[in-house]
Amino acid sequence: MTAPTADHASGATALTDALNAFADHRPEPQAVQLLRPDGTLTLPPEHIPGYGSELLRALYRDMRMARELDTEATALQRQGELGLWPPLLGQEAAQIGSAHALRPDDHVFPSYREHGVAWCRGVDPVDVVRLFRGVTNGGWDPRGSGFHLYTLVVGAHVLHATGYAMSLAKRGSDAVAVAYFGDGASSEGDVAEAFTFAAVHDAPVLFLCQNNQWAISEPVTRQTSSPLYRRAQGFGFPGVRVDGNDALAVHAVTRHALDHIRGGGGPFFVEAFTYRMGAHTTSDDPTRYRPPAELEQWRARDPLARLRAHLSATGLAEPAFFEETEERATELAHRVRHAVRTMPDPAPAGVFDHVHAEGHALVDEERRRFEEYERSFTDPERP
Amino acid sequence: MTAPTADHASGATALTDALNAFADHRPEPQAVQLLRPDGTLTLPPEHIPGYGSELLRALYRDMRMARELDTEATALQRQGELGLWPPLLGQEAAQIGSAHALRPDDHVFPSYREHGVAWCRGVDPVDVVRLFRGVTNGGWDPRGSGFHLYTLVVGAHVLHATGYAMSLAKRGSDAVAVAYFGDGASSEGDVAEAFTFAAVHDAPVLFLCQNNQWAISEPVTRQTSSPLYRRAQGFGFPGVRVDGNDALAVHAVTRHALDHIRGGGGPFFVEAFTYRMGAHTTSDDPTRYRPPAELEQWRARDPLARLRAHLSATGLAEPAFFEETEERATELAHRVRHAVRTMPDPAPAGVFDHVHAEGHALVDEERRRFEEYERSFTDPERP
Amino acid sequence: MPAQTMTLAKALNLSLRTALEDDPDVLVMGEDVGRLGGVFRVTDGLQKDFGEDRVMDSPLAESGIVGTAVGLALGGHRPVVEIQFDGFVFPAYDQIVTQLAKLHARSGGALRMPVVVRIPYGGGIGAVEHHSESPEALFAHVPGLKVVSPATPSDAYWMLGQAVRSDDPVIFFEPKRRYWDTGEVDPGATPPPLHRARVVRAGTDLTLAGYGPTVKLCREAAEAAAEDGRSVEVLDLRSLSPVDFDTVQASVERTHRLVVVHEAPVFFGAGAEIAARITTRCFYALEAPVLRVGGHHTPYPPARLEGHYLPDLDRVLAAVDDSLAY
Amino acid sequence: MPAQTMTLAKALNLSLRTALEDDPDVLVMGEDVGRLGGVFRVTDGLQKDFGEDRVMDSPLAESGIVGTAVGLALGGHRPVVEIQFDGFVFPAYDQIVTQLAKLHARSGGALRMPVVVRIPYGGGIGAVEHHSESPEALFAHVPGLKVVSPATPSDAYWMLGQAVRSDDPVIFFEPKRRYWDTGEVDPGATPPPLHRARVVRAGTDLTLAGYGPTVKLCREAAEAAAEDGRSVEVLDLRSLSPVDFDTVQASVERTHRLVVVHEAPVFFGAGAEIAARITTRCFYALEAPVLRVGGHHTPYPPARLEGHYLPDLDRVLAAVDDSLAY
Ligand SMILES: Cc1ncc(C[n+]2csc(CCOP(=O)(O)OP(=O)(O)O)c2C)c(N)n1
Ligand SMILES: Cc1ncc(C[n+]2csc(CCOP(=O)(O)OP(=O)(O)O)c2C)c(N)n1
Ligand SMILES: [Mg+2]
Ligand SMILES: [Mg+2]
Repeated sequence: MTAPTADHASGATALTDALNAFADHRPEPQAVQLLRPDGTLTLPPEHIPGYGSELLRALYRDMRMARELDTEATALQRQGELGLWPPLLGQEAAQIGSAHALRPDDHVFPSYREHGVAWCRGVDPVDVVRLFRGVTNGGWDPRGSGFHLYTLVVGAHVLHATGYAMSLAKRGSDAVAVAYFGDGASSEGDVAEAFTFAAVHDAPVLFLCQNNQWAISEPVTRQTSSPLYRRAQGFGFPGVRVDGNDALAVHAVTRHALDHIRGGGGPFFVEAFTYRMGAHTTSDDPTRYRPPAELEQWRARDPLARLRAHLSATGLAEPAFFEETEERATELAHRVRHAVRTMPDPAPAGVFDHVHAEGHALVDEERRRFEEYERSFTDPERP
Repeated sequence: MTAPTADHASGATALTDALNAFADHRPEPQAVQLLRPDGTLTLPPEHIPGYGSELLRALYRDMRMARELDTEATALQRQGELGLWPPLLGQEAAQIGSAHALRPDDHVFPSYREHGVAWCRGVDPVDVVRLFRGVTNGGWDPRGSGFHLYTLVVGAHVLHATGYAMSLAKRGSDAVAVAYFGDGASSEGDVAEAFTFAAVHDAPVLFLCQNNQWAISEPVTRQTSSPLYRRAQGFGFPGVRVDGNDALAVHAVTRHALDHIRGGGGPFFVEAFTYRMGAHTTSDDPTRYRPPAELEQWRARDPLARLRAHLSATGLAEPAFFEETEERATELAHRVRHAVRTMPDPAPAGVFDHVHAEGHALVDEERRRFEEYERSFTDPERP
Repeated sequence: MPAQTMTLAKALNLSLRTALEDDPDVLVMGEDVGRLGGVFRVTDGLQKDFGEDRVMDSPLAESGIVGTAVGLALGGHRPVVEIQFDGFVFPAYDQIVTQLAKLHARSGGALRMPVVVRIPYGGGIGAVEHHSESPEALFAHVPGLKVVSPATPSDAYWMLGQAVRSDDPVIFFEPKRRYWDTGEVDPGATPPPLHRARVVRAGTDLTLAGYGPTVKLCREAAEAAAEDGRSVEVLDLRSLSPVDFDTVQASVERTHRLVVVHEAPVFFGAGAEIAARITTRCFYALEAPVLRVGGHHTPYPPARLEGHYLPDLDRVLAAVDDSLAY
Repeated sequence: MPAQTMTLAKALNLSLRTALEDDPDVLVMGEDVGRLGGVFRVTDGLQKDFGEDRVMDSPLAESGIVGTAVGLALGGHRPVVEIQFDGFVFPAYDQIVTQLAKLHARSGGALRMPVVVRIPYGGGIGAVEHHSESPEALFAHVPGLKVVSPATPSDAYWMLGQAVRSDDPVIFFEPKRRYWDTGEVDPGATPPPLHRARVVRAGTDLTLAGYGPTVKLCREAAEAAAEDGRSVEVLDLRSLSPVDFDTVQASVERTHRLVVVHEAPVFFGAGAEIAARITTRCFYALEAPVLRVGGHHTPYPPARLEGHYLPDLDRVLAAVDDSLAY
């Protein structure tokens, strides 16, 4: 905070000068990019932290696995095996690139489309799919993976990440809480409140906004008149825009942000500028609202194609690597398909499970009645 | 919105360059000030829009009336005539300066401390006091004065102002909606959502934040790590800080903002940097949390003293002007005191008045029963 | 316009279209209501025909949607707001409860709040979390609001029109599992008052009262009970604030038994108020306690379990049996 | 610590102090809870003794307060959150209803939400709008929450301690008009379970049930009725989710009559659920319908009218008369 201005020794010469001092004339920087769509680098490799075959192959492999999971789950939904699926198609670099920069003890708070991040955090894709089959509202234990449950109320979890970060700080940990959310979510009051709490508590939280240009049918211009990364600056912490289809850049920028946060610098905002290439969910029909040309334009910026081109051109990966990756992807798809097809429905009384940790007389009574009632259908004594 | 960045022809030479392009290194401008605390001008008078005896006397007179009302209402509360009073002491310039820049057809959405603005909008101070006596939850008809009711839920009305502005724009009016709110309110999600709606709709709304440094016992550092005017810039519209104890500067900056908005420029944010010299409300004891030195520092920046010094030094007002103003103030105090002392309580069945515009069977039934019940106490037939 | 058979969703669409045509101050706003026509297509085609100025895609912020609607209403507009799903009304709850519901009273009657908040609600469509809730009791308890829910395309058409024309805020609960049900809508008919309950089917042994999504279930239960020789009267409450207790009372005075069916949790649900009040009104007429069939006191379960959560024919008939056993 | 006489506010303060001492994971957070000690001084002195890291002044954002409390709980902390006044809980309603209440179930029991939301509630203190509301029914209807309200300093002390130690979210309604009432608190005693109702005064003719601010009123009404030769039993429900129906039922089986008293609007209020369920449990025992005394179905009126809104001795006694007249 600036201290109250006292006397203005040398004032402006005109009121407009004084007002102009507040005008925000900063030029719009370009989104940070390391890999061009054609697969060439924007910087010499030695200037790119972590650059090397290990990282690049891992990024490619995990993007490929995420895309395969996405394709398979979309198909399973079409076949009626899942109630719904929100595809991540097009956002692989934003998710895999950022997730690879995290430490195992960092804690991720996803929205509902972060299947790629889930994969990197070691969450079994079958568990993710289980949620969208309608078998559970959760699906995994966040304590194991450091990957919180999906939150379907847009923006709500961004506060949870902030609170979690406050908790980490109180324990003296240098782990970071990471909130993934969308361009649409940025309009929710909860997200703004999270920025405020994070800023005034200097909480170790990374706000990772995947600006995929759409919130269902609404373009990002319905959510903001300012580039989203600037929102953070209005709350007093740094914001950066990265090419969200460039896994290498997302990785590097996320790493930079995490270093900043771990070093006690407080919250950081990364806007991954990307594109939702598919429908909002399998229930959605984007042809009703989206110009086909836009999709084409973004198809040319496909995150996988770009990294693949780079790996091939530089020889950092041989054809065998790609073949093996395809095989692994196919195995994953088979495993998920099989698991879904054989997934049992939960027990009827599951409705009553885990409403409270310590019981609740009414819930207990309702469960008893329900079990009695259920028995009455099988009970031969029933009149 | 910036278009998606395509190829980076001339990239940065290092990642840090690319990241640094996002750093916000702007210097902190000084709050706009026209009148120094000693009453001298920071600019030649001919550079100050509206400068002249008429405006300056009017500003002084209304600040004096507001302070008198405030003093009287505080006294009435101490005497048990009012349930509560939120004093405006210290914020006269922020309120009167801005209110004088408005047109009659502009529409103000106040919080609960804008007694000075109410005064300028022609709301009878007796009506304001009536609210705090507990006679009504409203007190005046906003349609007459263009001054909406007080809103006690912090921040909620900022959305109303934005919606009202959208309504004005739809009707092709060039009037402006003005939301007054505090530094504390800036943390509420509703205020952030109002910024978003205003920005994407280019709504003709002026956000006038009186940063009086405190939200009850919490200093503004508990609400933000960034100067508040910058918040607006993060949502894509201009924000300016003005010395909120300088009525002339507040007036000029507000006028500038209104011109901008009327010209179709969309929303504008003015942070009036001021100080709550009194308690939060008459229920509050600021000595529990506030360093006395801070109060002293701000006392030297008293908004009335400053303008009075200027008026006297420049001869823009004679002693007679000040005498007459004092008389008017005393008259106002008497009138308010008399009105409060003779103010009737509302009729008991007033509880049921105006719950709905078009009736509600249950409310109607409850009213009938209530009236029957009340009658039973006076009814000689009662057993 | 002649009478037509259409879906409930289409009836709502037609009603909005009529309202937009009849009154230039009427606005439609919400997430995805514009080009997409809403996730349930209730606003389909309206933006195309009435423009972006009257049919507005809102930012993703429910408090903002209702809060700006309040401001628009203060400016003389009549906003019809869509909340995308029941579970997403809560961010707007503050604006609804502390502002929308109270501004008329706060202003001593000077200000009016002709705002309709449309909420697709209820379960049974196999949806993910937060997309199947029935929060109506949370609004009916709040003075200053009116709360209604249509069960048929005809009511959907008429009641929405009446809500839009009302100068009071109306929370309009749309039974989403019935969006695709069809029925006749006759725009030339004379509709009953907005808050009047309707006897759907006459009967003598017991009264079954539902609203919104459960009216159809109650009708089916009455038909099944008829096969067992039981004459069940079915009421569609239509309005939850106010409740048309006169109609319910008249029915119970005839049948002496009442079962209320809703999807919301029973505990503190609408059935409680109806039971309490009807028991007082019909204390000597009732031959059994008012029974309630509804959701359990558990969070709405995942889709594969919702069949065990939602009232169904068996559970309603069991309650009918229980009541008749007194 | 020996038994002491203290105000209800002081008992809460002592309870928080004990909780902060006993468990380093306990946190206190909210607007003005730090140096000021809260607008009602319930947290007085706590920040001084436990530091800013454990007793935190939050930004002015209720959703943020509860939302970060959820995150803190996920991190293993046990936040006790203060909402400054009843009427300001609504911005946090979404976080409470869709997150706090559901995370344990959503996670299949893996995650726990040991969060207490303290809400000073109710009227009678001559306050301005939004400072006198009784929104307890809006929380009791929500599965996943527990809702309690103490009526005495002793209960305030014990119940808050139990709530803080509970691994479930507890909405803790503090009867603000009773903050200054005094009573004995014995930290060495053994408290009853958190959700158990209490027979405050035994009686044979009628049961009067209240909670929070109305328990004292019920006691006074019973005393007044006794002068007229009527033996009224008084229950303090203490918990609204769950309600201890067994204790209420046992009482009504003895007295055959029940009147429920609360400040919240009667319509869809706690009295409705109690009436509905007790009527079912005691159908043949009840000699009168369960009657309810509470707020009108109007927004809470300005202070000068609250005497006509709030249940008072006359209205309670009138309901007792009405019940006995059956
Ligand atoms: C509070 C809330 N309001 C509305 C919705 C319905 N909804 C689900 S996703 C969505 C759009 C989200 O857009 P964005 O934040 O950009 O994320 P994306 O879907 O693009 O990943 C909407 C409106 C919701 N889930 N929660
Ligand atoms: C939603 C809400 N939360 C809490 C309060 C209690 N409260 C009333 S005023 C206030 C502080 C407001 O501070 P600020 O916005 O800076 O305005 P100021 O009082 O300084 O004029 C608080 C916390 C409230 N009225 N509304
Ligand atoms: Mg998006
Ligand atoms: Mg302030």
